[in-house]
Amino acid sequence: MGMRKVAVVGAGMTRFVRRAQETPKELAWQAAKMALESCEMTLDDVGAVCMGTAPDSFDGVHMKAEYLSDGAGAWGKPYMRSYVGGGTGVFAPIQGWYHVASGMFDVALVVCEEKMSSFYPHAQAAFLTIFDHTTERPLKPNLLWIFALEMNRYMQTYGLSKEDIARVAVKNKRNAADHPCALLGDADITVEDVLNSEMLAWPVNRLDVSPVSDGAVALVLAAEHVAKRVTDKPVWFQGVGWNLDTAYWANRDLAYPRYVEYAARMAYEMAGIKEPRKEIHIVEPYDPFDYKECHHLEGLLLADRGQAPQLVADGVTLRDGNMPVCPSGGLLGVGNPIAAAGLMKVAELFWQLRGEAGARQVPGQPKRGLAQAWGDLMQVGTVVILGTNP
Amino acid sequence: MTSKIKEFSGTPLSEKDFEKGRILHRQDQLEAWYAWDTGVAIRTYLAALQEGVLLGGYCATCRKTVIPPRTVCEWCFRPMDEYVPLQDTGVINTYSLCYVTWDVKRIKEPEIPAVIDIDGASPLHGILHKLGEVSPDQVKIGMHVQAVWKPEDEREGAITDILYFKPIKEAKS
Amino acid sequence: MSILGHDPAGPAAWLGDLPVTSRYTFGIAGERFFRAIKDEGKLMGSRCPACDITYVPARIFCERCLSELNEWAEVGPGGEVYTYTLLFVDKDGLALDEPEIVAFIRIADGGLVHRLAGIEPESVDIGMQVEAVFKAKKDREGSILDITHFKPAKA
Amino acid sequence: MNEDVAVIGVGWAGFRPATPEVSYKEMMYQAAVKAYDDAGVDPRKDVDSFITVAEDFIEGTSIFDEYVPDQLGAALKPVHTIGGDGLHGIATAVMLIKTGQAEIVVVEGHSKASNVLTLPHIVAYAQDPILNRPLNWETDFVAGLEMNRYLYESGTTLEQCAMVVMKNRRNALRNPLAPYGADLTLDEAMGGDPIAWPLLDRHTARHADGAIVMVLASERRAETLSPNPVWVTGVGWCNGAASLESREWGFIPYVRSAAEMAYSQAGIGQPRLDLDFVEVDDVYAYKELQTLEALGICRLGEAGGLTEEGATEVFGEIPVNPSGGSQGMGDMLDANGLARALEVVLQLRGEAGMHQLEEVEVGLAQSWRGVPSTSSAVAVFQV
Repeated sequence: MGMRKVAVVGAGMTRFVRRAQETPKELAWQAAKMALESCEMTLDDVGAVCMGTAPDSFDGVHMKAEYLSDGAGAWGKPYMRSYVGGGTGVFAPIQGWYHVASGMFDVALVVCEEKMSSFYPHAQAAFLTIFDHTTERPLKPNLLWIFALEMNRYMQTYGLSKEDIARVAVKNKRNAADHPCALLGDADITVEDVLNSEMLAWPVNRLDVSPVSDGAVALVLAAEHVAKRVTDKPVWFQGVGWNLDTAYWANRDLAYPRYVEYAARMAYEMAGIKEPRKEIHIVEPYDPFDYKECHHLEGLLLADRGQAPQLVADGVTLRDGNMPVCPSGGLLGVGNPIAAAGLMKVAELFWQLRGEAGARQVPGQPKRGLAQAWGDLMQVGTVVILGTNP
Repeated sequence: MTSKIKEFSGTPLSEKDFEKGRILHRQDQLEAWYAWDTGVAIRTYLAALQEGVLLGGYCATCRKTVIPPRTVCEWCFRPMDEYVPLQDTGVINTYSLCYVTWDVKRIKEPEIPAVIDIDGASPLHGILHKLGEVSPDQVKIGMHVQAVWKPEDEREGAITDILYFKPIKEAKS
Repeated sequence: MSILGHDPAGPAAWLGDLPVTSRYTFGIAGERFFRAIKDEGKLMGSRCPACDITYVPARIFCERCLSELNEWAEVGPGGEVYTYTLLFVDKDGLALDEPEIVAFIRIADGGLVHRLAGIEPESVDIGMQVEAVFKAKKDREGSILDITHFKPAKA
Repeated sequence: MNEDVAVIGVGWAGFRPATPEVSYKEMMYQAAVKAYDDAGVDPRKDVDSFITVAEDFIEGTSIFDEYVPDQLGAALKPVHTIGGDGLHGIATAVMLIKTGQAEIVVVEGHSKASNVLTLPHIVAYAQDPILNRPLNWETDFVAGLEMNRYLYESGTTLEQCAMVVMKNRRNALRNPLAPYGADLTLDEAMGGDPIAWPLLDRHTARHADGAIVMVLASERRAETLSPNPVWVTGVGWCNGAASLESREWGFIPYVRSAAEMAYSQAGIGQPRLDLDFVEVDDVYAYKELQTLEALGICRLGEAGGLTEEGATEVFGEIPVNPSGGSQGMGDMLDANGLARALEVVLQLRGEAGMHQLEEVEVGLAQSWRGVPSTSSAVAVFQV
C-alpha cells in the first residue's frame, strides 16, 4: 500500500523538575516553541496539533487538553488529545503519524505535558481511582500495589533477585547524568544504593521507582515533501503499534506483557523487521520502575523471557553495549512527567539517530531505534520505531 | 539537537518557596461524587458477597470461569452463560508488603495486598484483596488462603465484606 | 442463574468519589501579573508586536504565533462591558440569594471576567465603561479576588 | 485522499434520562453488539482498531481508557481513547483508515450522566484555576456571556431561541429514541427560571444516558460488507481560544474553521444548497442558531429568522435537528456528536422511521464540547 511517509523533523523539551513554577500551559508552550525553532518552522506551518497528557487529576483541570490548547499552539487549529494512560507519551507521536500519514495534514505538532506537582499533597493519590470503582477501590489500593504485585510475580516466575533488577536503575540513573534536562541523574550510584533505599512496597524500594515530575516535550512531524525541504536529516517513522489488554488484570498472567508483544509485532510488521534483536540499534523501553525495563525488553522480543536482567548484568544494554537501552537515562533518571516522559523517549531516538545526543550519543551511527511506553492497569503497550531510512 | 541547546526552560521550585510565600499559589479541591450503576453482573456479584459467596461467571465457548462475573466474554465476545459460585479459598498468585497508604502515609506494619487465584475459577483467574493473620515474612507465592468474612449482619454487598484472606493451616499428614 | 438476570438484593448503585486536591502555581506570567495587582494595584498586559495584540491578563506567549512576549505595559484599570450575564444558580443547582452580574470586561485586546457591582442589573449595557475596584493593599494577597468587582466608571 | 471511508454499522443503547438496570460496560456492550451485527463484522477477527471518546472526571475513573476494551470485543487489540467528542472519534477513524494501515475501525461514545452526582462542580474544574475558578461560579455563566453577546451582535431574539426548543422537542415526539419529546407553546418555552440570563433553564438540554457504536470501513471493505454504506466525505475539527479572556464571544470561528475543513474535503461550496439536512449542537438553544451561521448555512443574524419561518423544520428548506437534537434526545456529553451522527446515518439509510425525511442524500453532524471549551467537530455524510 502506498502509504505516505512521515518524518520527525524537530524536537524540544523542558527540564524535568519536581515542581515547576510554570503553569501547564507555559510548560507546553516552552516545549512546542523549542520544537518549532529547532527546525526553523513557525506555527503557520503547522496543520494540526496532537496533545498527549495523562490523567486530569495531575494537572488538576477537567478536560485538561482544552485548557492546554493555547500553550500547545492549537489556537484556530485542528486539535485532539489521545489518551492511553501511561502509554500516552509514545501514543501521541503515533497520533501525529496518522494525522500526516492519512494525507490530511502535511505538518503536525505533537505536544506532551504533565504537571504532576499540581496534585497536592502527593500525586500518587491520583492512582487510587485507576482501580475499578466498585470491586477494587474500596480496598484503598495504590499505584505501588500493582507495580509491586507485578514485579513480585515476575521475579518469582523467573527466579530473579532484587539485585538483578536494581542494575537497571543504576544504569539509567548513570546515563541520565549526561542529560541536561534530567531530574535524578547520578554518575556514581551503585546497586547497594538502590537496595538500601527506603522500602516502599516489597519488592519495590524508593530507587526502583522513577520520580514524580513536571515537564513537557514536543515533536514536529512532517510529510516527506516537507521533511526533505526543512532538514537534511529527517528521522522516519518506520513502524507504529499499540495494544490494550483486558481490564480484568487479576484474570491474566502478570509475568509477561503480551500486550507489549502484540504492539511490537504490529510495529515490526509495518517496519518489515524480521529479527528485531539484530535490526534495532537503540531501545527506549518504558522504565517507570526498574523491573519494567526488563519486562518490556522481553515483551518487545528483544530478550528471552526472564533473561532481560542478564543482558543488564552482561553490559549489553549499556550505552556502549551491543544493544543500548535507555541511553537517555529513561524515566528512572530523567524523570517521569507521565506523557512527557514517553515522548522524551521518542525525542531521544530523534537526537540519537541524528547524532546530536552529545554526551549521551550512542557510538556506531545507529540507524534504527524503538521507543515503547506502557500504562493503564498494566495493560497498554505503545511502540514507535524510527529510523534514518524512510 | 539537545547537544546544540545550552539553556532549557522549566523553573524548579522547592517546597520552601511555597511555605515562605515566595511563590503565588492557590489550592482547590474537586467535589466529584458518583452513583455508578452496578448493572446486571456486578449487582449480582455484590449480592453474593453479602451472602458470603464469591461468584464467578462461566463462558461455555471458552470453557472459562472468570471472576468477577460479566455479561460478555472479552475473548470470544459471546454472551456469558451462567453465574457460578466459587470457593472462598484460593492461591496467592502474587503479593506485596506495602509500607505506604494510598495517600502516601507511611505505616509501620505493612498492608499485604495480593492477587488471589480463586479456587473453582480457571487458572490465573483471581481477584485483588489483602492478606491478614499472617506475619509478613511468612507470606509466599503459592500459599493457600481462605477468605475471612465480616459477620453476616455487618455485610453490605461489597468487596470489603471480606476482611482479608488468611493462610489455611494445612492438615499435618 | 443465567447471566441475563441479576440478583435484586445487590446494591443498584455504588456510591463513590474521585478525590482530587490541587495546588496551582500562578506561572511565570501569572506571578508577575498578580504581583502587580497585589503590590501596585495595577493591571498588566503583554504585547505581541508580530500579531499586534495586547493580551490582558499578560502572558508570556502569544497564542497565535507562540512568540515570547517581553513588552509588558500597564493597562486599564478601566474597560468596556463586552458582554454580561445574570447568574442565578450555584454549583449545587441552588438559587443564589441575589443574581450575580458577571461580565467580560474588555481591556486592550483581552480583558477580565469579573462581577459588576454598584449598578442595578437592568442598568447594565453592553459597551458601558467600568473600572476595577481593588481591595485595600493590606488585604491583597495576589489573586483575582484582589479585585472585588468592577463598577461603572465616572463619566 | 488515499481512501474513501464509510459507516457500515451503527448500534445504540439507552437514550433515556437514566439507565439503572445496566452498568456502563453493559450499556456499551448492548450498543456494540448491535453495531457489529449491523455491519456484519466480528470484532475479534475483523476490526483493526478501536477508538473511544471519554473524559476521566465524567466517568469517575482516572485513566478510563482501561475499562474500554472488554465490552467492545477489543481486548488485546489496538485501542485508544480520544479526549474529545464522538465526532473527533469519527475523524480519528477516518484518518486511521486513510493511512492504509487499518481497514475497519470502531468508534464508541457513551454517557452515564445520570451517575454523576456533582456535574457542575466537575465542569467548574475545567475553568482556569487561577483566573476564573476563584470566583466560584457555575460554569453556565460562560454560556450566558456568549449568548448575550451573540444576541447583541446578531439581533437574534429570545423568542427565536425559544422556537428552537419548541421545534426540537416537537421533533423528538416522532423519534422513538428521544426521551424529551414535548409539544410546547411559546409561552411555555419562554417561561421558567433563568440560569444565566438571557439563558433560561428551559433552553438548556437535560442530560441523558446512552451509548453509540459505529463501525467504519475502507472503500474496499465497505463495498463487500455493506449493502448501504454511508460515506464520510468530510471531517473537520478545530479549537478556538482556550481562555475566556482572549476568545470572541459573539461568533464561534472554530466552528467555521471545522466546517470549512470538512466542506473542502466533501466538495461542498454552498452548504445551504448542498446539504439536505443538518444535526447540530443545541445543548443551549441559542447554539443551534449561532452554529447554523458559523456553518455558513446562513449569514450572521439570519438563523433566528429562518427558524421563525419554519425553514429549519422537518418539512422546511433545510431541516435542522430532525432527531430532536440534544433538546429532545438529551445532552449526552461527549457522546453528543455520535448521537447527531447516528441520526444522519439513519436518515441517509432511510431508516429513521416516523421522522424519516424525504429524499435526503447529504447530511452534516456537528458537535461542541460544552462550556468552557472552544472545541468543535463537523462531519459530512453522503449516500
